[in-house]
Amino acid sequence: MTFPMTDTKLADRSAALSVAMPVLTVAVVLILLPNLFGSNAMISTLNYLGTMAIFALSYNVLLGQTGLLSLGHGTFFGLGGFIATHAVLRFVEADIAFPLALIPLIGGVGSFALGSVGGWLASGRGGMPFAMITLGLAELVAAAATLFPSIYGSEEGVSMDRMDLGSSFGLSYGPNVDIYWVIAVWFAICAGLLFFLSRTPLGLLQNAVRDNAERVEFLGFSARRVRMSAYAIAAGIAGVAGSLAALNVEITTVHALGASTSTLVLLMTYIGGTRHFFGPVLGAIVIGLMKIWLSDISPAWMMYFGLMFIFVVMVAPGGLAGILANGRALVRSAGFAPQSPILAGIAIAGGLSVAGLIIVIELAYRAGLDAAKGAEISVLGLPLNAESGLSWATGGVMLIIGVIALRPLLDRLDGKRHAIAQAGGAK
Amino acid sequence: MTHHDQSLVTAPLLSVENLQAWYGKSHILHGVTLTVGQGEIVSLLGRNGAGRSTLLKSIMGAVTTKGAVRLSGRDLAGQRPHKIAHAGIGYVPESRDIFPDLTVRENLILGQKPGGAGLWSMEDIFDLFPVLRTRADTRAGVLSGGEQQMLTICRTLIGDPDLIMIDEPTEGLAPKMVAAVGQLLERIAARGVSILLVEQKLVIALDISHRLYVMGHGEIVFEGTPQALLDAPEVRAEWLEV
Amino acid sequence: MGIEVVTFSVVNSILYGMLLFLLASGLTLIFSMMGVLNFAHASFFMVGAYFGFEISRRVGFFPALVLAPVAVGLLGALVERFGLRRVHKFGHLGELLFTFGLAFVIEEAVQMIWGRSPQDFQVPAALNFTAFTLFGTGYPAFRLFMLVVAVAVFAALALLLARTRIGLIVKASLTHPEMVSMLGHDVPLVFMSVFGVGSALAGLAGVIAGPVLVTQPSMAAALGPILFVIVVVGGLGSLAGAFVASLLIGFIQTFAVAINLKVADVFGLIGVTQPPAAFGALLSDIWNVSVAQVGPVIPYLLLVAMLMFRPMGLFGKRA
Amino acid sequence: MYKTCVASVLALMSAGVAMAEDTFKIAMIDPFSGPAAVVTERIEHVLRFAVDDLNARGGLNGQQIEILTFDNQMSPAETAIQAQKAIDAGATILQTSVSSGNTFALVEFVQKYNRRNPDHQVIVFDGASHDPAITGEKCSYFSFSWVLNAQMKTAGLASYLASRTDITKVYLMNAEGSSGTTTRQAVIDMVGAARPDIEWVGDDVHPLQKITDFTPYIAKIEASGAQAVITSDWGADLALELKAAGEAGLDAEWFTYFSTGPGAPTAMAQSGLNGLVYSAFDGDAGIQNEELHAYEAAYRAATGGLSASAFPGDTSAIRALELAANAAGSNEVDALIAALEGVSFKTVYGADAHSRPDDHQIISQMAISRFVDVPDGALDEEGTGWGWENVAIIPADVITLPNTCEMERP
Amino acid sequence: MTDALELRDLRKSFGPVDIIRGVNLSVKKGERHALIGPNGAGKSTLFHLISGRITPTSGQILFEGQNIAGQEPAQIVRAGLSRSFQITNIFPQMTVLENLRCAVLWKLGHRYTFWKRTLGLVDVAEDCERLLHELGLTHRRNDTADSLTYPEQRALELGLAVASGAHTLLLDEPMAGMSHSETEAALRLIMRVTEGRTLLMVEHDMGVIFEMADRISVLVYGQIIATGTPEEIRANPAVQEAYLGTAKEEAA
Repeated sequence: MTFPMTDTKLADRSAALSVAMPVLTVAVVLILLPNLFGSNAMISTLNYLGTMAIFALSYNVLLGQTGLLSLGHGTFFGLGGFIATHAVLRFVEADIAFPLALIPLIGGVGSFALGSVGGWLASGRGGMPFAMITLGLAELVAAAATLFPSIYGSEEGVSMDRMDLGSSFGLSYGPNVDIYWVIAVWFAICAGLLFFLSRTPLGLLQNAVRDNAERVEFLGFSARRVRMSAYAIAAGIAGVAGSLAALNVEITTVHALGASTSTLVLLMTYIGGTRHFFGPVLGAIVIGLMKIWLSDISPAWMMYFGLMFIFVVMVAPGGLAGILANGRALVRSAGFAPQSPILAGIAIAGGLSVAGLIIVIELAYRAGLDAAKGAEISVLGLPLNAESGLSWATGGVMLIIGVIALRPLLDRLDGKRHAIAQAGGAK
Repeated sequence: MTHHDQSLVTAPLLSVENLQAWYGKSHILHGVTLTVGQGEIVSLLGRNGAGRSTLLKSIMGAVTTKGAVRLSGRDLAGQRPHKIAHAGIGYVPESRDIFPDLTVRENLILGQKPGGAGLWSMEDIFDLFPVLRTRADTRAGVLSGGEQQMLTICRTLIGDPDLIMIDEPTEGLAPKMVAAVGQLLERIAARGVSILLVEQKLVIALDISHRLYVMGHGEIVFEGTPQALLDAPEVRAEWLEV
Repeated sequence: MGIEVVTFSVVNSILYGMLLFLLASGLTLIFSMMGVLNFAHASFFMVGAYFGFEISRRVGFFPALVLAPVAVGLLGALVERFGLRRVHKFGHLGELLFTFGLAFVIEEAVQMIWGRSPQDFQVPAALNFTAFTLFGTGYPAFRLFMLVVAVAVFAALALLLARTRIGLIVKASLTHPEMVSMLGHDVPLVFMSVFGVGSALAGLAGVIAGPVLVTQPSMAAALGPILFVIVVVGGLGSLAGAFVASLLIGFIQTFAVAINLKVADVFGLIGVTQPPAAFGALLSDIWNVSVAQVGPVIPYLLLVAMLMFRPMGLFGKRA
Repeated sequence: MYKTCVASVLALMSAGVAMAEDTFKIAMIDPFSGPAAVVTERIEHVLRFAVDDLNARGGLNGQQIEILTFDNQMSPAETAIQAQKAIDAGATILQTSVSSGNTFALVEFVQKYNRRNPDHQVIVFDGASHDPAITGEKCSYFSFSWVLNAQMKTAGLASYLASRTDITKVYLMNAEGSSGTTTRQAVIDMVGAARPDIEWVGDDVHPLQKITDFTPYIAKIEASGAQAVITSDWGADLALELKAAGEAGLDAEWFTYFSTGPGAPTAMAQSGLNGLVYSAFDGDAGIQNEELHAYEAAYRAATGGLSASAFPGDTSAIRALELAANAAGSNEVDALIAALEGVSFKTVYGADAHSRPDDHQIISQMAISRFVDVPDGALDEEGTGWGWENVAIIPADVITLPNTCEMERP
Repeated sequence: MTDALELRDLRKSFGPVDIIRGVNLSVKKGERHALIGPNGAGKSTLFHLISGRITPTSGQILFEGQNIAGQEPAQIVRAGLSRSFQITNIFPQMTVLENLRCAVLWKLGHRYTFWKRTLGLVDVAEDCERLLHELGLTHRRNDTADSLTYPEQRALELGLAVASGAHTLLLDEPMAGMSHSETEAALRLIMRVTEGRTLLMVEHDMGVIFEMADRISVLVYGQIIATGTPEEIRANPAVQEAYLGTAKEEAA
């Protein structure tokens, strides 16, 4: 009997390949992006998305990888930002030539250290107690921050000029695109580190704690230490993200470590999908773009966040990444062709109900909150009027027809899939 | 001890047909078929892990199942537990899930169906088991094991079931109490309530049952009268004895 | 601190604590029954205030006091039936996330309908007088009314749970839901009702607090976290614990304000009047911190300490 | 996965919003969501009313003005992000009004931006945030403040209180944060200097916008025997404490800086604090002011009942901008700044005002008014039937303080 | 030679209820020792006490001479005593291979390593392959644990206990819920993978017990009422009474 070691090596090689491909893709995309989108606004959007992507990835070490719901992850984003800002200010004051691009290292290490302390406090148990204790710690830090204006600034925060540290690595750090490169490199480093982590014994144990913390104890490990490590690592990477945000906007305020930051990262990560490594990145991009652009177009953007989040929680716990992955698997599967008419029907019905919902929500905002802007409004290209029954009926009917049509279509899809599975089984 | 005449048992009150059950992904019941007649005491024997408790829970609708469960001809499979309870099946679990923080009386009140007294009033219950009357207003949690067992049976009984399923009522009881439980069951059956009893103590089962089933590995491996089981030592050795 | 301040602080602590309890009672009821830490609870409170406002300006405050909680309760029941119950299969994390998203949506919906400005929700004329005067300060009758309602709710809840058949079913479902359903009680219906009643309690708190605090979209976010502190400190699921913790938080927050003390004063006692310059700005920050400023921090310190050292809370039985 | 990520980015990015190219763009960077959005809403109305009027008269040197709105979510950091977006959308003037913190962030951002992009500079307008540092230590050549700052208003308050010798016991009530602490210090310094006999019977610094029940504070004020409270609180804090005061029947007088803001009039009217709340404000918003009355009537007719006078800075900004553009004959940034320095105009209250060239601070008279139950048909606030009654006009020279700005000029 | 495991007057009560009422038991090194008893006798509680899941009220648990009573489960496992669970307790969303990897990490000294890739650890790979083979799960290596059949899950459950390298194993009803043929296979598997180790196991299938156990202890009502060879136990009237009720002879 020979042990099939070759299997492992083969798996290894294909794993290496499947690692190399994404790495290359990510690198190429990161290099291409600023060249494709040269405008300053695009670059600053990319910068924002980049920091949020790192932040969301860090959060997923807790939520996805270790199964821990933290309600206070924003704390470390904010603390990282403050550490970085103060580091820059101190270096400038002391006239030390520290390369600006390496400042996130300081923010990251600082947050990691603070995260280790917080992790020690919070990691006794998982689940609800963990969520509550992280909420408590976050509120504690946020409430205490106002007591120390010399560290946290007052409501105006602490600001700095990133150019004061001078040039390094051939970058002056004046133009936003210089910061883009810093963020891109740090994104690559953080994503790489976290990806590597997920492939190490510690990463494996974090998964094990997520799946069954008690059993981990009966294998000789301390679940608390595993949680603590996840908490500290997540805190450290969040600190890097916070530092980058500080370099990007050159100002850090107590808002950064408040509840809204913690909520945002939870939304991004969960909507993106916690079970795929790059799911949180997808979430950060989608939510980030919604936050930046949708807020200009619609007053209801927060409402859409909330509804999207509830949709994901109720219907698609795999998040957007899960939906995409399932979709891809479906398209590649043999059963796709016979299902496709029903799927198309579902897409139409779903699209109709979403469009109807959007119309109703936009009309409702225009009738209520934004009544002063006048009743006329254009939604999805349709000229509507918040005072016209016809407009409301349009949205309402679309929504109702869509929802009514969905039910039998979904049933038929189930039936079809069942039939396909049985036919497959018969073969 | 008189054994009732089999012929008295007409169309079955409860009939279970080819019942399969799963816990998560593990298949526990592999197609169980059995019947319980009106006023009949039927015992379900077998070693731990044979699937007897799962069978009771499946009938009660607490486990995902496939197959048919009929009470007086009415199909109950797939119904939620409280519907099945309303239909007339009572269940006394092995774990003796009394509500320890409530008083004895409160425990019994919870067993009553809303509106209308049935076959059993509170007084009937107290008559049946006088200790409960004396301890009516004490916390159920402080009762002895035997008293708790009585209470669980009475709590289900007061809900007026046509069929009562009892899981190992004599478990962990002192020998004196074991006998008392046996008598109680017979008195219940005497009022026309059918009993499906899961029991490990062969003696009790042989003593009070009209018919017996033996389960092993999620299937019925023997069906017959107590005498038939006494006449089948190989069944006892294979499926029951130590 | 003068005797007036102490007297007033005690009265205010109790009042504030009672308002918190009105809110926390529903939350703790829901948690103890369903294990759901309802992040949308404060949102139901807010919806209660808005419903109360709308109803009271049409048919008066006292009908609103009844109708608004009922409406909020129905809303809660619907949320349980069509939302929470469906995410139950994803475990408590899924339920928590659901309520989290719900809180988000409710806040937006409230803004969508009523706008962002505070609503002009007034104390009803019948209760708009001074109940009594103490040390020259009038005590508004409405606050007294709040106290009465809170105590009445506590008593009614305690009575309902302890003395009625429904209370027995609820209490038994808490520990043995399977057994209760096997005795013929529709436990999912019980859960739905409990969620509805819990939401209705929040709605009631909203109607009562609406005129006193300001009825505005941020009123949920302002009270949310402190509710969790109460529920955790009191002992998850313990009504009595929530009662005591509400009072405790009421006292902490009120007395922190009442105590005129700064860190500098403490140092002043030992003869240090200026912060040693060597320690820089941070120390001068600490120097200027007053007890009133620390007040909001204390509940969270309590929360963290409680979770670490006594996870079952003051009165809880289970960790 | 990556492909899909990238694809979604590309798709969304290409869907960028097209902007009209030929307008003069003013970007409002303010909280359009969250609790402070209610203030922004009011300001937006005021600004749009002023701009519509100007556009109707031909615009700025013939160019129509377009208002762009950007939600900074009440966060200074987000302000910087939105400022970049505003600039890329072609905005020439970035205006922020709500919260000094955001204004600081915007000024700093524009300072850096203009330094790094000398070919494409922009101007900051501060429409309502009143921290003296905006035109003091943090002043900028590129930024103009169109409201009186806290120090000026405090000077005015001090001058009024000098005549109120009946008040000797005063309680200080301020929130944490720079706005509260600087105002508190200014009050202690200036009012203290004007009225050395005043005893500070209380001095609370409370958490900002976190307190839901101010009754304990009111009890303290009552117990302290204060005859007056001076507070720089705003928004919910102010509304809640006035409500609590009304409920407790506290008969102390309130001297406030922000009681014209949204919610406060409603709270005051509800609490029945008739004539007890004073406002130290940029102008005479009182019922006696005829000039304002005409303006308000037109405004309220157009926007549905709310008052414009609560936010005079935004109207001042547009008026000054119009005059400056006319004077410069150009809408270019350099020319506009040069013309804005020292520009003279009239505020909505009909008072003369000018922008001081040294620090770009508006200089105008101010008023102390109190909130009373006004006769039917008079100017009321928030539909309460209550409105402002002027008790004192403080001339501009009384509140003009020495310049502390060391402005870097290009 | 000391016993592998010795319990001295071990007691556990939950509130007023005594569950374990003074258990004395010794398991010799290398012995296969079965623990039987009716439901509710406290067998699982006893296992929980030994493995550190709950702490005893009083008494001693000597593992190779050291008192381990009150220690954390992880400490006990590191000392060389590991267990399996009656209700399958594996990592449901991880693959079989990952399950086993977790289990061998501590033994091989990799512990909380975060600087090496798991796939690069040759010793882990070899050990897991060996275990997969022994457990008969090689073809299922990349399937998630929750997709396994019940007997496969039980095999993995056993595998996790064995993989930790402990030389004393507590197996709690390893065959619970299996069909007859499955039980046979499981028994052979257990015999194979526990070769040379000390074994204390709870089991209900008497066929299994008599086939494999060197000695049997009977736990009734929180106390050990008998210990002996299978034959001794079979002949013990007290045991028969505990199991089948009073006076079996009379009924027969």
